[in-house]
Amino acid sequence: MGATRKIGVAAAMVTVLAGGGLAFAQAGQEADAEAQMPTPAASSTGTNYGNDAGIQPIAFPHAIHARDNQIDCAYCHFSAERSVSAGIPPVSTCIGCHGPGKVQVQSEQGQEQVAMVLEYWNNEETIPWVRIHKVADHVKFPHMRHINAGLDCTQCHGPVQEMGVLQQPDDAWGDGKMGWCISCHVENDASRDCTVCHY
Amino acid sequence: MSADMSSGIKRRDFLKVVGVGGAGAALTGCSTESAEKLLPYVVPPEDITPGVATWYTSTCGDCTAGCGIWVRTREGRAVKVEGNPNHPVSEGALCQRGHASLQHLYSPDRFTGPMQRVNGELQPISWDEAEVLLAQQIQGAAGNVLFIGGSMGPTMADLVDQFLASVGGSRVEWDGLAEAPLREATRIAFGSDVVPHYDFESADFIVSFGADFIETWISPVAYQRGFARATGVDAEGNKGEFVYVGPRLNLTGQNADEWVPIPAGGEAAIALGMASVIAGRNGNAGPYAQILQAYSPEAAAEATGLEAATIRELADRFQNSPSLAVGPGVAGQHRNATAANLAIHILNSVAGNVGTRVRLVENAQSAASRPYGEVEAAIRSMASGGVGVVMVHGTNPAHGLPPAAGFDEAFAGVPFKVSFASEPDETAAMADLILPDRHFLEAWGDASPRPGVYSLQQPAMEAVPHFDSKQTGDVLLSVAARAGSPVGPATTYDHLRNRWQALHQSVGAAEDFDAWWRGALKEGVVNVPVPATEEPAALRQPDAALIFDQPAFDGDGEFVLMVYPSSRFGDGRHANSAWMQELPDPVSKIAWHGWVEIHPAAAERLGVEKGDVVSVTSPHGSVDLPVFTYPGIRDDTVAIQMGMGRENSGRYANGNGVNAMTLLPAEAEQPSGGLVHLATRVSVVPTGDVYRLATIEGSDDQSKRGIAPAAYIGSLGQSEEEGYAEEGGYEKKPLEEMQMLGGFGAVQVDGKAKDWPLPGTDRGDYADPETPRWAMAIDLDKCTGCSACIVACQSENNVAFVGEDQLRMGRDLAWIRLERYYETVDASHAGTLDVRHLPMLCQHCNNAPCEPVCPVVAAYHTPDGLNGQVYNRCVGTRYCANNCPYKVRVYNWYSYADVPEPLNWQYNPDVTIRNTGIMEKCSFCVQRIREVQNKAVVEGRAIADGEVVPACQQSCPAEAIVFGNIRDTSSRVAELVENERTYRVLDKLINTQPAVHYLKKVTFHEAEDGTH
Amino acid sequence: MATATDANLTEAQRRGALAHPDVELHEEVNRDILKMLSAPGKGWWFLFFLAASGVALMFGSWGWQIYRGIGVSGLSSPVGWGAYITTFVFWVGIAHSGTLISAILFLFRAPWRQSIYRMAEAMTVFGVMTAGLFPLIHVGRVWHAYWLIPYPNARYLWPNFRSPLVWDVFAVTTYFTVSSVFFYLGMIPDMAAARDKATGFRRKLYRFISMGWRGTDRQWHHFGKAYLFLAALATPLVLSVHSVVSWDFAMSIVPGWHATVFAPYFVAGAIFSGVAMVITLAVPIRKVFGLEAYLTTKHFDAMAKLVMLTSMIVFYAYLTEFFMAWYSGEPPEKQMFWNRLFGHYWWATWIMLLCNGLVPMMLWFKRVRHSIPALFAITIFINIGMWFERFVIIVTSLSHEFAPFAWGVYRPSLTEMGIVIGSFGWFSFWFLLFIRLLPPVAIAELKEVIPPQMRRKSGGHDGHDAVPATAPAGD
Amino acid sequence: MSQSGILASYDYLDSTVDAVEELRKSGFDEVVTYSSYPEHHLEDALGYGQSPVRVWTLVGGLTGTATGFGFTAWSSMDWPLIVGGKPVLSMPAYVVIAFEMTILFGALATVLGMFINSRLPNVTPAVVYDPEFSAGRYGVFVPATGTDLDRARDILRKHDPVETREGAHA
Repeated sequence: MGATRKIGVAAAMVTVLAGGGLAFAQAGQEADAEAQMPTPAASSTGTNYGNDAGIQPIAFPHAIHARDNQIDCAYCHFSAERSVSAGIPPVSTCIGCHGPGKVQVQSEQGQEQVAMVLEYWNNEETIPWVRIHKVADHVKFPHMRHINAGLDCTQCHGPVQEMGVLQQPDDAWGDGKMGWCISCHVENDASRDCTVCHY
Repeated sequence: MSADMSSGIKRRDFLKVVGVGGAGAALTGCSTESAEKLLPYVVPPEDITPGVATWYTSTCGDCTAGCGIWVRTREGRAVKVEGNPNHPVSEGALCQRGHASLQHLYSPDRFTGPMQRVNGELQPISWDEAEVLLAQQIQGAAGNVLFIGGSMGPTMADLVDQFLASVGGSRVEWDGLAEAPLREATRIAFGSDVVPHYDFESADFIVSFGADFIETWISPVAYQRGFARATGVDAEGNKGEFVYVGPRLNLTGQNADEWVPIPAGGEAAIALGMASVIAGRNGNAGPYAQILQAYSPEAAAEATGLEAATIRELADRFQNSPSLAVGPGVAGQHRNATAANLAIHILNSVAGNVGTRVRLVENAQSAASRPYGEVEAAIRSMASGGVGVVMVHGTNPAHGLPPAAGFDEAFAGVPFKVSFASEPDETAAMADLILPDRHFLEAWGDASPRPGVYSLQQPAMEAVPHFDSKQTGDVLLSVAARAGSPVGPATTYDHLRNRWQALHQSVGAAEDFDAWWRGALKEGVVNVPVPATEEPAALRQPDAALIFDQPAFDGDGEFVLMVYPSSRFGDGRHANSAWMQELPDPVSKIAWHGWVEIHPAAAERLGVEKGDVVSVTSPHGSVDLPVFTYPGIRDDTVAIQMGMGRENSGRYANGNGVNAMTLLPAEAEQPSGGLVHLATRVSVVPTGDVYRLATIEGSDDQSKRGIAPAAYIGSLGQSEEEGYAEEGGYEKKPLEEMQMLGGFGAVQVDGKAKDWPLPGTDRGDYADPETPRWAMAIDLDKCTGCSACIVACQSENNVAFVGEDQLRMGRDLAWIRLERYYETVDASHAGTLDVRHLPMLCQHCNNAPCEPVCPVVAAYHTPDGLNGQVYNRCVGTRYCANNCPYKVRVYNWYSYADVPEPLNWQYNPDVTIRNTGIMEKCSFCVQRIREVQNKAVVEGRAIADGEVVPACQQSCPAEAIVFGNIRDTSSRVAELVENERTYRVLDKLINTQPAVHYLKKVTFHEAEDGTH
Repeated sequence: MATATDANLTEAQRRGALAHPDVELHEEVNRDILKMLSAPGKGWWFLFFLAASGVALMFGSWGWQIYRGIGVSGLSSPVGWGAYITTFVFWVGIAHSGTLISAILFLFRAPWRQSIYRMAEAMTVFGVMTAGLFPLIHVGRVWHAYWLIPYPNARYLWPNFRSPLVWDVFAVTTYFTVSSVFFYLGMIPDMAAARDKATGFRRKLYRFISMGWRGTDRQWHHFGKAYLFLAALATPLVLSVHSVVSWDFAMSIVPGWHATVFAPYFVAGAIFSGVAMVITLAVPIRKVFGLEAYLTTKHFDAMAKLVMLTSMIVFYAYLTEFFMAWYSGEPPEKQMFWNRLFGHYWWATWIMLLCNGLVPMMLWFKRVRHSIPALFAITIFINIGMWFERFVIIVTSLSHEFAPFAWGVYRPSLTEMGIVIGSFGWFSFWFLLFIRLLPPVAIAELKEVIPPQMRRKSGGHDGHDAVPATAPAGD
Repeated sequence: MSQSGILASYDYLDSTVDAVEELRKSGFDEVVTYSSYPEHHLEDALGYGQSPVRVWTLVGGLTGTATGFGFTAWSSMDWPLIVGGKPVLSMPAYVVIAFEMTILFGALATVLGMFINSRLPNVTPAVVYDPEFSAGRYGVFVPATGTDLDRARDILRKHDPVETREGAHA
């Protein structure tokens, strides 16, 4: 397809530009994060708690859970296989492992974070996670269809298992815009009918 | 520019309470910048999966019909109400008021918490303080407590009675739709003090003496379904007949095959005249034989101005088929209403319908039927200072009673006045203490709508957090305890369980109570078998003096005034609902404002036209209203709808129309004690003002276009060619001639709709036979025009309301427009009647004129045959709407979806909310199609026929709508498309090839097909 | 004094001499025309202030509409197109006279075009500039209007080339581009002339615009060819543009729109309204700038005859529409046209019929054609009538379509009227700037038809002699 | 590229034509004339043939046609969507686009061709240019040096010029 090539060139240019911008923005954010969140630096295992942990109430390290401990995504994001929504784990899921007398976290930073989770649990409060991955409201993304088609979570969400605090993958991975969705749909011969996603 | 639209949906506030996911999908840009919070549960409820709807059964509390409902909740919010398919009353359907109950649940006008009136101003107080205060007042009142309630479920009524027994007081019931004369007549005739239950389905000949069983009468959903099954033409071409006898055609009357326009109050004479003919043959009149001799058809003819032969002929037909007579309902409650009801009972009895189609088992219908007489006594008691504390719950007598009743003055004089209203109303405006009740979707309760049906009402969601409400039952129990006279259970829930434990024992269920209870909650209803037929009750000697003659009317005006219940507001209780206000009245097609119905001939006499404001004056009051000229009313009668003219209600109700009750005397009919509604004459004087009515009606004339043609019953089953020739009038027209010249592609217009090739298949488009082809069939012989589908659609598809000013400009957003055309309606002669109702929705044309004109392909055809509308691609040129011959595309002239919090909680998260400048229209509920498809794919199976049900079909009480895959030859819709009555609107003229097929209405007379 | 009987004059010059009997010298032309570019008087400033107020009104109203939503217009269902599209078509129609006069009359060598064509072309450019705003004003989400333009995007989305609106985008932008180029091209020599007379800022401006035009033989040679080919291209274009605009309607199925007669009908209407507008504008300009020598009765007479001819074509199209509706036998068509004449908007229809059909018939009389005030009055009526023609076509048809239950009426709102009235200010704003900054009469082309100065007088009479192509130098 | 030579300005057309013709007879082929309007007598005297601008017009127009059809057809097939039951490739509808593109490309190419052929824009200030050329005078420039210059001067002066000037022409 001619457009693919054209857009590929355009995308490459945009990527170069965006890459620079992103680096710049990241640097700024890092400074912000330091100002807001005194706690996490790098854990003893070398896992980064994330350079923008500041926006999340808890610096949840996906890398430790998904990579180091090989926990399946769907263990916590429990409804991805049967619902349009993947589901954000309830606090009880965290407590299932990190509750008193259960898995002990080694690092000091980690212990601090777990203590915060326990505080939410004891106060019967929900953790106000900040949404990172979001399609526009006029787009319907049924998770179950994509899981059912054999897609890996990382194909859209990026290498989450390498991340500390969740962040969007850079635009080289995918910008989350419509062209990106379409490219994948075309490649996989999935429907390009508009009302598959927009209604 | 579009980012502001999401501000109407405050996800965060909501998610704090219940969970995760979108509380509504707004059409925002692709920004991920906003720091949106995801708030998971602390502990997830077992039955909630994010993104998947959870359904709860309950019972609709909006009227006394007791329809079983399913409440669809998403992440803990109730977003839609549907009929419970397993419930014998609703059988899956629901009326427009039931759908709109969500508008009251999320009404922004609800009281935010308990309030006390201090120096005339309402001040918030805590529940504790409020209960203590009430307890003190009750102790001080020394047993002089008055509880004015609406019609309540059995458990609630029992709880209130226990409370009053404990603290010392009495209860009266006021319901503006009370059928007291019917109940009294039933007692007199058969000795059963009940409102009977009517079985329409098994009748072949139905006579209504004014009963509006499609809009409001007793149990409209069940009766409408029964009616549609009885009178819809079946596969063998059999069709039940329906004759309407009365001075004004309500929606029920518009669905009649024949209209006998008798003067107001003449129904007893006709019923007795018919009964006398039948009794003269079979001698079934029992103790009424003498009376029937006096009321011969000739006498009835003389009294009503009809021909005696007409009455005899009606009697013949009534006797010769399984028949049913009903009426006259609230609108017909005149000074001899008990007698009129008794006359109809006599007619049913002599024709042998009692015990079969008229059922008199104890507690036959839960319909409100307490007499106004009791309220009258309570008012006297309040006025005389005999009441220390008055509590008002579930009713609004300050608006619903005629001013002459003196309720306001008497109520104001009571030392301590409590209102349990959850939304402001005229009675609460006078109360000292307001203890807002829960909405029924947040509360426990039950109903027993008819023999053997026990229906549970359970909270479908946590109480809406904006409002600090408490279920009145709980308040009463708590207050009783604080007042030192506790009643047994601690909560309403306990009380309900206790009572149901007794039911559990009486039905002799095999399981233990807890299991049975859980099952009942899951099903929503417990059915106890009752005998299919009962021993026909014999007519008893009347124990009251009754006059069957025409009643007296006050005053000497030119017109008799009918005050009839509204199919949108009931007696006014549903008025503060933008959905109900915006829904065009099924008869007048007017929204928001009130009107007075006048026959065109009378209007000509008065020199007024539609929209001219007239002053309607009775001896009891006077109101100014714009005229709606209506050929379906006698020219000596005018009619005004109840339920409007609210002054102290919420923002949507206040100031719309006038309160018709102000024209009525405060008089109890004897012997039933029911409030008279049809009791006064009025004079009508033009004021010279003009009011621009908000109406969706352009023209009531089909203008020779054959939009809603009809088929004569005698022509059914004849050759197909003939059947087709009758339709339209466009056959063998230029289109085909041009095709013969080779000017068009292989589009075939002749023959059956289903044989027409799908456009594009010859070119290889839509080639995959596995891809479904969605289509719809609407049986106009069943459709009654009740408009429930419109509100169901509004609820499902986040269709916004626009308000009166916008609607007046023609900017209503409803995706379904119920068109109403007159073919033959003429009050000057009795006989054939032909009103056509046609739900007009997007026809999903295969050759859609709207699609090619869109410059950005926002309108296009999906592979599964839908006319897709991609909101986010729409630029708003409105070209598609111009080019839509059906005018079903509606446009967001403003951001109508920005509604006051928490009305936005109702939004369906599966449907994008449309911003300003976007065209929208019926999507065939594509979100439901996709949901089923997603499910089927994940489960690795095909979609079954009937699995995809759009909201309109789901809601339709008349079962007129069928949706499905037309490519699947065994599907119901494919079968219906084969029907000889099937046609497609305007298709022959403009070759649009719609996916919506209509089945012609069937008439008993040679029908005007609307094309000449 | 040149006379038309001079045997040695070219045909064009002979006709030109007839058209401008009072213009003798080429220098006079320069002087008279460039005089118009001098410092404006009070009257101009007053008009300019009025026009600028109109611009403010238009953009203020539009801004309000964007802020609040398209709902501030009176548009509704079923009449989703109203005053905006009416005004769009009106201005596109106005825009037709310019290219018509400059291109078609150029090809036909009409002798009276030179004095007016520059003004008419300016009208075209500003007319399209005004018209082009209206689709933008009209759409509900103007911030997405660029989606109608095919530009490469990451979503792989293209406009729908089957939609007449996309045709319209192409036709109108092409028309704007080509007519601007045509306008500009013809102006280059005149800008050079202005440059050579101007000082200061204006000199810089004109130098920039004239791009170093010297008037060499080579330049004139290619200029002439290019102008001819542009005229040849612009001629089908001008016919196509209003045809495409008419197809916005004719390609739909709306009764009252769906008619094959629409393309010629609209083109004739556009010429009709355009020429009328030229007259409306030329009358005051002639008066104010004293151009009686250049805009003579002959010019007005010729234009009036064109107006009369197109008026009859347009009126014939009206009758055709009514006849076809009746002849079709289709109830929706028949009733729509009945409604047009006697329904809710009967007054608009009758304004249209009177102004466009009846009033121009006065032009049969030579006295009327030669009376400048009468022409001015008649063309004002025509302008009004042609606005209402589009209003009638659009609004009456939409208000009375296929579904009787959805019939409705439309009342323009104040905001809408503000924009429509403001658009006249917007047009006048540019036009007033134009007559002060650019030569409103084509200098070079006028000279072409004014006999050149000759050294050798032809014997005896007071005229110029021919140039004997091979004559030896004498004197 | 500037040439030096001699410029004469005349008030009368016949004098100018005479001068040009005499110059050409005398072997001056590169005579440049100035006038304030397209004067075909001068063009005739200089002996011009067909302008190559017409080729530009043709090529531009054909390119436009091809672009119009090609682009519409390609973009329809790129994401085939069915509208109104019409074929995805609805060529009749694309005729309009192709036509408009033909005109647009043709017109722009014509102007471009004219600019290139006329050596426009020409921003080098000309020494030998008289502002009166744009008002009504005619000019004749002869590029010449040395004895040629003298010859040319003689011929030009013979025809009664308003003035003659020597200098460079851009």
